[in-house]
Amino acid sequence: MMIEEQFWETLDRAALPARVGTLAKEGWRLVQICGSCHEAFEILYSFDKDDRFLSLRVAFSKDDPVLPSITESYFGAFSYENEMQDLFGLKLTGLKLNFNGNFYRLAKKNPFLDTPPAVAPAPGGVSS
Amino acid sequence: MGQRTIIPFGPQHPVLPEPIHLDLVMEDEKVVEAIPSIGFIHRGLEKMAEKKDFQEMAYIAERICGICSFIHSMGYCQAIEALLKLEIPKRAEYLRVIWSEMSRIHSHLLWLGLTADAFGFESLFMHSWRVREKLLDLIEETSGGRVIFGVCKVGGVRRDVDAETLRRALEALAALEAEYREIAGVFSRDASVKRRMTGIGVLPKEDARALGAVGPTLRGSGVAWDARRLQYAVYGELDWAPITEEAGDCQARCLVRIREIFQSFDLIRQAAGKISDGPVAVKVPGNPRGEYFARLEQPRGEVVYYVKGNGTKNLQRFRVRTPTFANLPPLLKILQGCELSDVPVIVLTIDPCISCAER
Amino acid sequence: MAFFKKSPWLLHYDASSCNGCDIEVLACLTPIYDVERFGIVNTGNPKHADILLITGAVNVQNEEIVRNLYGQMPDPKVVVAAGACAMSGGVFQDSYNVLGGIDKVIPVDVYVPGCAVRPEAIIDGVVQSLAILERKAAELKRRGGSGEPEKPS
Amino acid sequence: MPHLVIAKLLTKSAARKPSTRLYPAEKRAPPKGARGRLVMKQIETCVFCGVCGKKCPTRAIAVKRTDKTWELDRLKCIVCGECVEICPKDCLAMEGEHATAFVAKKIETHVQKPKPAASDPT
Repeated sequence: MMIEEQFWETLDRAALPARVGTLAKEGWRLVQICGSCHEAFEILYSFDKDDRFLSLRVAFSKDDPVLPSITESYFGAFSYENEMQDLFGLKLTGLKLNFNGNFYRLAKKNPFLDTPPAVAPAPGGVSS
Repeated sequence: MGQRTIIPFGPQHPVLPEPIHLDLVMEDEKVVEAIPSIGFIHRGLEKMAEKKDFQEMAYIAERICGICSFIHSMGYCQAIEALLKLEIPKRAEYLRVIWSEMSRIHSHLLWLGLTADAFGFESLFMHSWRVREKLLDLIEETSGGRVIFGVCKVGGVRRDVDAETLRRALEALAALEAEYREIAGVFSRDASVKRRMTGIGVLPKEDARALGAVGPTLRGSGVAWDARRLQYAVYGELDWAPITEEAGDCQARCLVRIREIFQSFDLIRQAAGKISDGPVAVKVPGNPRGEYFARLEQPRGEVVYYVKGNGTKNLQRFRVRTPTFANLPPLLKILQGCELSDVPVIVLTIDPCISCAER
Repeated sequence: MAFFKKSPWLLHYDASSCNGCDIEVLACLTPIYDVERFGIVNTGNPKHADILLITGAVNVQNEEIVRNLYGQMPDPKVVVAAGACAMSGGVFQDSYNVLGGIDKVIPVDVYVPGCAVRPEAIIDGVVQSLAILERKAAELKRRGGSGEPEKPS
Repeated sequence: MPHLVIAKLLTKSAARKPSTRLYPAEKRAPPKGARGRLVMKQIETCVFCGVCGKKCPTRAIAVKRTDKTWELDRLKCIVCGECVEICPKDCLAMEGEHATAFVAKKIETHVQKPKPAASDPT
């Protein structure tokens, strides 16, 4: 069994677009963007270049669900970012192709926002 | 400048086996822009990992998609095994490789058939699926299921394949390969097939890389990236190299798949030759803790599983980035500037798997 | 096997299925199973169809489309739910986005079990639905119906 | 001639007998070990431990110890075979033959007959 070596970097969301811009110039390929939300938002951006796998970790509070988009550097990120917008109720700024929360039409608004075992949705929720 | 019209395409459409909706912005016969709207198959199964036992999740992971089912469960299990630092038996690794190559052949044959149907070559469609059925019989004989294999579990595989069955399967595969060779010849040499695919839907190398294309869509544009190069399971012990084509058009993507089927036949033979006796599963110790990205090569391209566990039997986060999700932006790029009548063929050449994409 | 009075036409729709059942439905049309020998034709147009074959667990986005397709089909019509998801939601029954079963949306006449359903099981299901179709046709004739879609009340 | 590439394939298949399986008329024996349908093989030996129900990913099995009943909701069963593997008394079996379609929803119930108490000499 091969366990791939994976590299991590933690950075602030304000520094994200610049860092991603550098990666794009260096020729890294965007592999995936993964959002998760437990105590706080944690967004992972993964890139790949010459078999090197690098993930950027961006964490921020639930009270301030705003994130800069990286579609300036990687247009292909629009699908991930629209998905996060729908599932987590995040607000992406500078998103190039914005579905405004209509990428998925869901039975429940922002289903990934509430963490188990807390079943009841937060009062007020996140407005669209 | 002509007048612009928007033509809705899908979700229920004769050429689409699955529901996806595209708004095609047209200028006469030319597509100016394509805007997808998805969500018809969104089942929210990533969220289910928080409620289900991590071993039970293997069944759900397998049902992300019924076409690439085996590799989905294999990828999920590999991710969990990496968290548990679990060394699984060699025989199980080889069986996993054999099954995943079988599922690659079955998926590519399915794709060849659907593509032939999309450009109106009915008899070629039927022949591709006729050959595919023989492979499904083999899959059923070795794994017990036709499309949902249900054999992969955390810690190994659920059933062994005895030597006699394996020998018979190899014989049948050899016969199958001979039959497939004839069909492959039609796809690569027939004039009417060429006319529908050559020079259509070109994706240049730079665009493929920049837009994050994966799988045959990426390799058809000349980039030699195949996640099997990471040498997961026993791919490191087998002799193979990623297949690429330079042209970047529909024909190139088709040729990549055609050659990959031959490669898969070869990989199965190699794996069956090297397989050793032994157990096929180990006991699972404890619960997963930590986080890991497992990357595998699906028939449609690289797939990424992210798992995060906190030491309980439920995962904290399970995320799948499926190949079709990554291939959507390149598809929109290819569709720009094509003719309306080419849209079905172009959409099919990225081998869209909507249930994968939306999970 | 009895002869059918009509050649039933079939409309297949994937309502949030995993594809496993869908490719088996397609497999029914190809040489090995070949349902066309029963006169069954897979059509893309709901107004031509007698049998609606649905796979998948139906989510909110698909609900309206399933209703639409069903509503557009002329009477008599039969609905076949193929696969564990279409019958009950299957493995996805606990998910937030799944309604869990076609019968939550439209009335289902025949259930075909399996995950994924085997083509043989689909043929069984379609054959059973034909008997129901003939019964419904007779019923309609007795009532003097015209085969027009029922107006939603 | 690139136009006649398929000709060879077509002549061959015209000469061959049709590859269609005439399903309802001729039934193919499913391969050994195929997962077709779950059956309760022997309710007599069941101890109603309920492990099958707990392991079932779709909760298709309900075991009632007090009534000595074992119920299967075939609507939910995904024929994974987990219950067959786990059963300590080997009561369950996976048959190769697929489950046939049905018209009315029902739950398959198996009830264990009460054992004759006095007739057992051991």
